[in-house]
Amino acid sequence: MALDINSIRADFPILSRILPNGKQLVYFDNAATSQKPQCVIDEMTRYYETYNSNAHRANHTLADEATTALENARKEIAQFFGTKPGNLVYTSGATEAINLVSYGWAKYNLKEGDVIVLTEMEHHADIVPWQELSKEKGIEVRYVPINTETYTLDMDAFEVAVKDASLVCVTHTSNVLGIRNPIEQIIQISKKYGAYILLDCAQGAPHEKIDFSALKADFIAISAHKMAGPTGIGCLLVSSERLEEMGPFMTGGSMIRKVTTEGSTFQEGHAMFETGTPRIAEAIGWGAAVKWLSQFEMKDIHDHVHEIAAWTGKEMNKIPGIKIYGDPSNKNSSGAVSFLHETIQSQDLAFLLDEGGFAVRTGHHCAQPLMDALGVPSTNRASFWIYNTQEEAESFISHLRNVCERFA
Amino acid sequence: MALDINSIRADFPILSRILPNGKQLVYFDNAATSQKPQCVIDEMTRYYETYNSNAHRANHTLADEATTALENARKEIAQFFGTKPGNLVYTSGATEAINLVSYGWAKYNLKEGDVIVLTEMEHHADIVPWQELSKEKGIEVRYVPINTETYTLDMDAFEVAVKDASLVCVTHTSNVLGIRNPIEQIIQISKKYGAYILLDCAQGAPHEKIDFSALKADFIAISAHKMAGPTGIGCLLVSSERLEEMGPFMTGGSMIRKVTTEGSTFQEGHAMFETGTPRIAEAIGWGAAVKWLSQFEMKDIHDHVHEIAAWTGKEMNKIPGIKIYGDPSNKNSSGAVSFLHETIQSQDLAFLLDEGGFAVRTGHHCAQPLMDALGVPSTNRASFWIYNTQEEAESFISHLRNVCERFA
Amino acid sequence: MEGASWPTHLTPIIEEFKDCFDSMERYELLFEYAKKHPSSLPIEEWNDKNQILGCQSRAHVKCSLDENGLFLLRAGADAQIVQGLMSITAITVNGMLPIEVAKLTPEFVKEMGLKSSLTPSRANGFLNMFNRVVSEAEVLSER
Amino acid sequence: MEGASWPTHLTPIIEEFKDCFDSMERYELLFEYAKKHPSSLPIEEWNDKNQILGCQSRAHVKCSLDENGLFLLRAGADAQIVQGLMSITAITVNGMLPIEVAKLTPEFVKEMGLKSSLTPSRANGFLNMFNRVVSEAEVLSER
Ligand SMILES: Cc1ncc(COP(=O)(O)O)c(C=O)c1O
Ligand SMILES: Cc1ncc(COP(=O)(O)O)c(C=O)c1O
Repeated sequence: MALDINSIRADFPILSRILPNGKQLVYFDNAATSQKPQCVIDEMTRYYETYNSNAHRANHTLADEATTALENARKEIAQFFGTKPGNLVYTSGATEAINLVSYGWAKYNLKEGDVIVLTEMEHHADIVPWQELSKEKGIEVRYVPINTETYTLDMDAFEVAVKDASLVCVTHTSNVLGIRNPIEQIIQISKKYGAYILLDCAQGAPHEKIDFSALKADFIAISAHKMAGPTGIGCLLVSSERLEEMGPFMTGGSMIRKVTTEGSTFQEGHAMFETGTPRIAEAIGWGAAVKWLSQFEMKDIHDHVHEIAAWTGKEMNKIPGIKIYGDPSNKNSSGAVSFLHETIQSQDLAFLLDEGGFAVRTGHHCAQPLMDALGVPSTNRASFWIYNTQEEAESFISHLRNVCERFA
Repeated sequence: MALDINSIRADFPILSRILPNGKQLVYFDNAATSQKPQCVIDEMTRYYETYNSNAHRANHTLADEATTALENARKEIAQFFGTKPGNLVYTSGATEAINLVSYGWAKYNLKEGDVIVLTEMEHHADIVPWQELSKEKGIEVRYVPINTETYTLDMDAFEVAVKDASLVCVTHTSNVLGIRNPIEQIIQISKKYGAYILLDCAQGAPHEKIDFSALKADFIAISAHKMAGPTGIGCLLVSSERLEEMGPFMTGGSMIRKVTTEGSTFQEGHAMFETGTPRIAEAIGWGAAVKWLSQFEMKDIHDHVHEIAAWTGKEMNKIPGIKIYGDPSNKNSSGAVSFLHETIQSQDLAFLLDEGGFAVRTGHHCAQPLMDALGVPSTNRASFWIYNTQEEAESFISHLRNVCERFA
Repeated sequence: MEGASWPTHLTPIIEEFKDCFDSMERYELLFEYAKKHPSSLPIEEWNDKNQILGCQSRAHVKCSLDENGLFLLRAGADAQIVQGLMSITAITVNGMLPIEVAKLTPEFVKEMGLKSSLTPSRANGFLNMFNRVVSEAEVLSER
Repeated sequence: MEGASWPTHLTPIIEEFKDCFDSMERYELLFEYAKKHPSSLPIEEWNDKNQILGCQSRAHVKCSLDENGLFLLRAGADAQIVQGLMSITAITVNGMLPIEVAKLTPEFVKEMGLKSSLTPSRANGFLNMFNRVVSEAEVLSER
C-alpha cells in the first residue's frame, strides 16, 4: 500500500521550517538522525508535565505511572523488534549497545587468540570497541574487505575469515554506501562455524522490519534517534543464551540485588545492565515512535525511500563530474546516497547545497576504514526517509546541477 | 532574598496535577528526581520541532544550530559549576559519571594494593563500581562508618582510613539522611595525604552552589534530573590534571581522531569520553534548567528547603511512634527527611500517604550499607525542593498524624 | 464482562469494602483482615523457597492440599496491606478445588475499591503473590 | 559598533561582495578570490606544524614578517571557500604591522554577506585559521 506522504509530513513540525537564508528546509540527513513526529514530542512533554517521577520501587502514584509507562515502552519496542521485553537492554544508543557487548559479554567470554570478524564498512562504533578489546585481551580482529566495484562485501573472504572466529560483527546496512548486507547468509555461515553474531542495525532498523527471533542473531544494536525516536536512547537486543553469559558492565543502583560492605549480588537479565535512573522520558518517546511507525508496513517505507534514492542516483549519474559511491539502484539499498564531485571539494559542495536549503551530511561518516578502501577522505551524503518526496529530490537535483555548472 | 514560591510554582505544570483518587498531588520525592519547569520542557520541544539534527562535523544549517546549542549548553552548565567547558564530560547521569572515573581513570592509574576510601552513607552508585574494580584489580576498599547517634561521618575514622589512600569517594549530601558532609574538610585532609577525591554531588547540586574550581576536587559527579533538568543526562566534572591521566572508556564515533584497520588514535580532553550521537535534546534541556536556576541564589533555595524540612522534622518528632533518621534541624541538612513508624510497616505507610496525595519514596534508597548501619531494611523519605510550601508540609503532617492514629 | 469473576462467598466481603466511607476506611478494614488471616504462614516458615521475588516487602506463600484434596493457602507478608489482601484471598480459595483456584483473577480487589494495589509496578507485592498462588494451584490440580 | 572594524583597503572588496545578486554569486566570487590568493602556501609546505586543528578540511597557515618587518600570511586549504576567505585575509593583512593584525576581527566576513561561514561549529575551518593568524601576529609583534 502506498504511503500518504502528505499526511505523514503533517506529523513532522520541523519539515515546514524556513531557514535563516529564507530557503525552505529540505532534510536529507536522515542517516545521521531522523526527525520526530509530533506525537513523540508530545508524549515526552506529557510525561514531564503530568507524571514525571523516578521509576522502579514505586510506592506513590506518579512513580507507579512512570514505571508503568517505562515498562510499557519496553514491551512495545521489544514487540516491534520481534522479541521479549527481557531480551531488550536500554542503552544510550547503538554505540553504547556495542560497548555493552564488548564490556559485558566479550570481556567475560573471549580470551587471548580468539578471533573477531568485522567488515571494512563498519561504523567506528563497531570498530573501535573491538580494537580496544583486542589490545587488552590479545584478541585478533579481522576485516572483511569490500569489492570497490560493486560496493558489496567480499563474501568469499568472509567465509575464509569466519572459519575460526568467535564473534562476527557486521552492519546490517552501511551508513555511507546505503548497501544492505546479506545478513541472513552472514548469520547462517557464522552459525555453521559456531561464531556468534552482532548486527549493527543503527541504519537497518529505520528501513526494514528487524525481527530478532526470526534472524536468530545473538546481539543487535539499535539507536532510537534514527527511527523517529528521541536522542539519548537505544538498545541492545540479546538472546537469552548470551544474556546468561554476560557479567556486569556499569554498576550502581537498580542493577543490584543486595549491596553490603562485603560485596554485592546482581539482578539477573536485562536489569543487570540498566543502572542508575532510567532514561524515562526517552523510553516513553521511543515507545511512541515505535507505535507511530507501526501504523505503516516497514516494507512500504523501504520502497518509498528506495524509489527516491534510486531516482536521485540515476539523475546524479547524469551530472558531469559526480561519482556515486554505492548502488542506489539496488532494490535492497537504503536511502543513503554518497557522492563526490571530481573538482568541487566536498566541504565546499556541502556549503553550496546548504545555501539552497538542502541538509546533506559531509565527512567521513565515522567510517574511515571504508573511506580508505574507497580511496577518498570524505563523501557528501544525501539520505532519505519516510517523509521525503520526489519533489524534494527533483529540486535537489536541479540545485546540484546548477552548483556543479557554476563551481566546477 | 526570599523566593516568590507562588510564581516559582507557576513554572511547573505538574504541580497542579490532580491524582486519579481526586487528591491534589503533593510532590515530596525530590531526592529521587525533581520536577521540570515549563521552560526546560519547551526548550527541548523547540529543539525537536525546529532544529533537530545530529551534531558535530556540521555542514548544514540545522546541524550547525544543534551543535551550537549543544556546546552553548555545555558552556552554561560548566559556568554554573564554576569550571570550563573542557572540564565537563557529559554522561547519562551521576552513575555513569562514577563508572567513568572507575573505567576511565582508576583502571589506568590504580594498581593492586591501592586503597579507595568510601563511606557507609554512599549511594550504591558510589559503592558497586569500586567493589567491582576492587575484585578486578585487587584494590582495597575501606568504608568510613557513621555515628548512628548524630548521623554524621566519623571524621576520626576518616582520617585514619585516608592515610595511605589513593582515592576518596564521598557523597556531598546523603540521599537518605539529608546530612551534608564536611566536604571542604574531607578534601583538605585527603589532599594532605595525597589522595585524590571524587565527590558524588547528585544530591548536593540541587541544594548548593557547586564551585568546582573553588572546591578543588578531582572529580565531581552530577545528575541533571535532580536539578530541574531532563532524564538521561548528567556529567563528570574533572580537573585538567586527572583528565590528562585518563584513557578511553566507551569507544566509537566522535571520540576518535583517526581510525584505521591497524588501530586508532583518540581525541583529547572531554571529547575522548563522549562517543556516539550526543544527548542533544537532553543537554539543551539541562542548559535551560541551569539558566532557570541561575535566576535564584542557591543559598536562598537551600534556606527555603531547609526551613520546610526543619519544621517537618520538628512536627514529626511530636507524632508518637515516628522516628527520624538524620537531623533535619541541622542548618546544613538538605531537604531529605527519612523516617519510620515503629509499628506501621514502611510500605504500608507509603501507600497510606499516597492515598492522601503525598508522593514520598520508600525503600532502601540504593543505600543498603547505610540501612545496615542504621539497623533498618528501609525508610520512608519525604524530600523537599524549591517549589514546596509550608502549607504542603502542614497538610502532610496532618495526614501523617491521622494515619498514625488510625493504623498504628 | 459477564458475571462476577470471583466465588460467591467473596461477595459479602466485597460489599463490606464497598460500604466504606473512603479509602482510608477501606484500608482500616483491610488491616483488620490482615490480623484475622485464616491460615497465615508463621515467620519461622519463611524461607527462600517460598519467598515472592520482586516484592518490596517480604512476602511468602505456601500452597498445599488438605486431606480432602482441597486447596489450602498459607501466606505471610510484613506489609499489612499485602497480608490483608492475602487473607481475603485465603478466605476465598481455602477449601476450593485447585482447578477452580487456577482460574481465579484478582478482579475482586478492584471491585473492593483497592485498585491501586493492583498496578504491577507498585504493589507487585500482592500481584506477584496472587500469581504464584494461581500457578501453584495449576500444578496442584494436575496431580 | 563605532566605525568599520577592518582596514580601509578591504572596503572595495566588501563592496564587490555586497553588489552580488545572491549568495550563489557571492560564493562564485569567493571561489575566484581563492584562485587569486596573493601568497598561498604550496601543498609541499603543508605539515603537522602549520596544520589547523579542528578543521573538517585540510587547512594550513604560515605567518612571518617580510624584510621590512611587515606581516606576511601564507595559507592553503583544500576547501575553496576557506581558501577564498584566507585569500581575502591575506590581501588585508599582508604588509600590515603585526600589531595591527593582532587587533583584527573576522567582522568583515559578516559584512561581505558570508555570515554562515563564521559559525564556530560549522566552518571552524576559517574561524580557526583566522584565530591562528591573529595569535601568531600577537607573537610576532612582541619580537
Ligand atoms: C547520592 C546519590 N548518588 C548517586 C545517585 C545516582 O544518580 P543517577 O541515578 O541519576 O545516576 C543518586 C540518585 O539516586 C544519589 O542520590
Ligand atoms: C551503522 C551505524 N552504526 C552505529 C552508529 C552509532 O549510533 P549512535 O551514534 O546513535 O550511537 C551509527 C550512527 O551514526 C551508524 O550509522
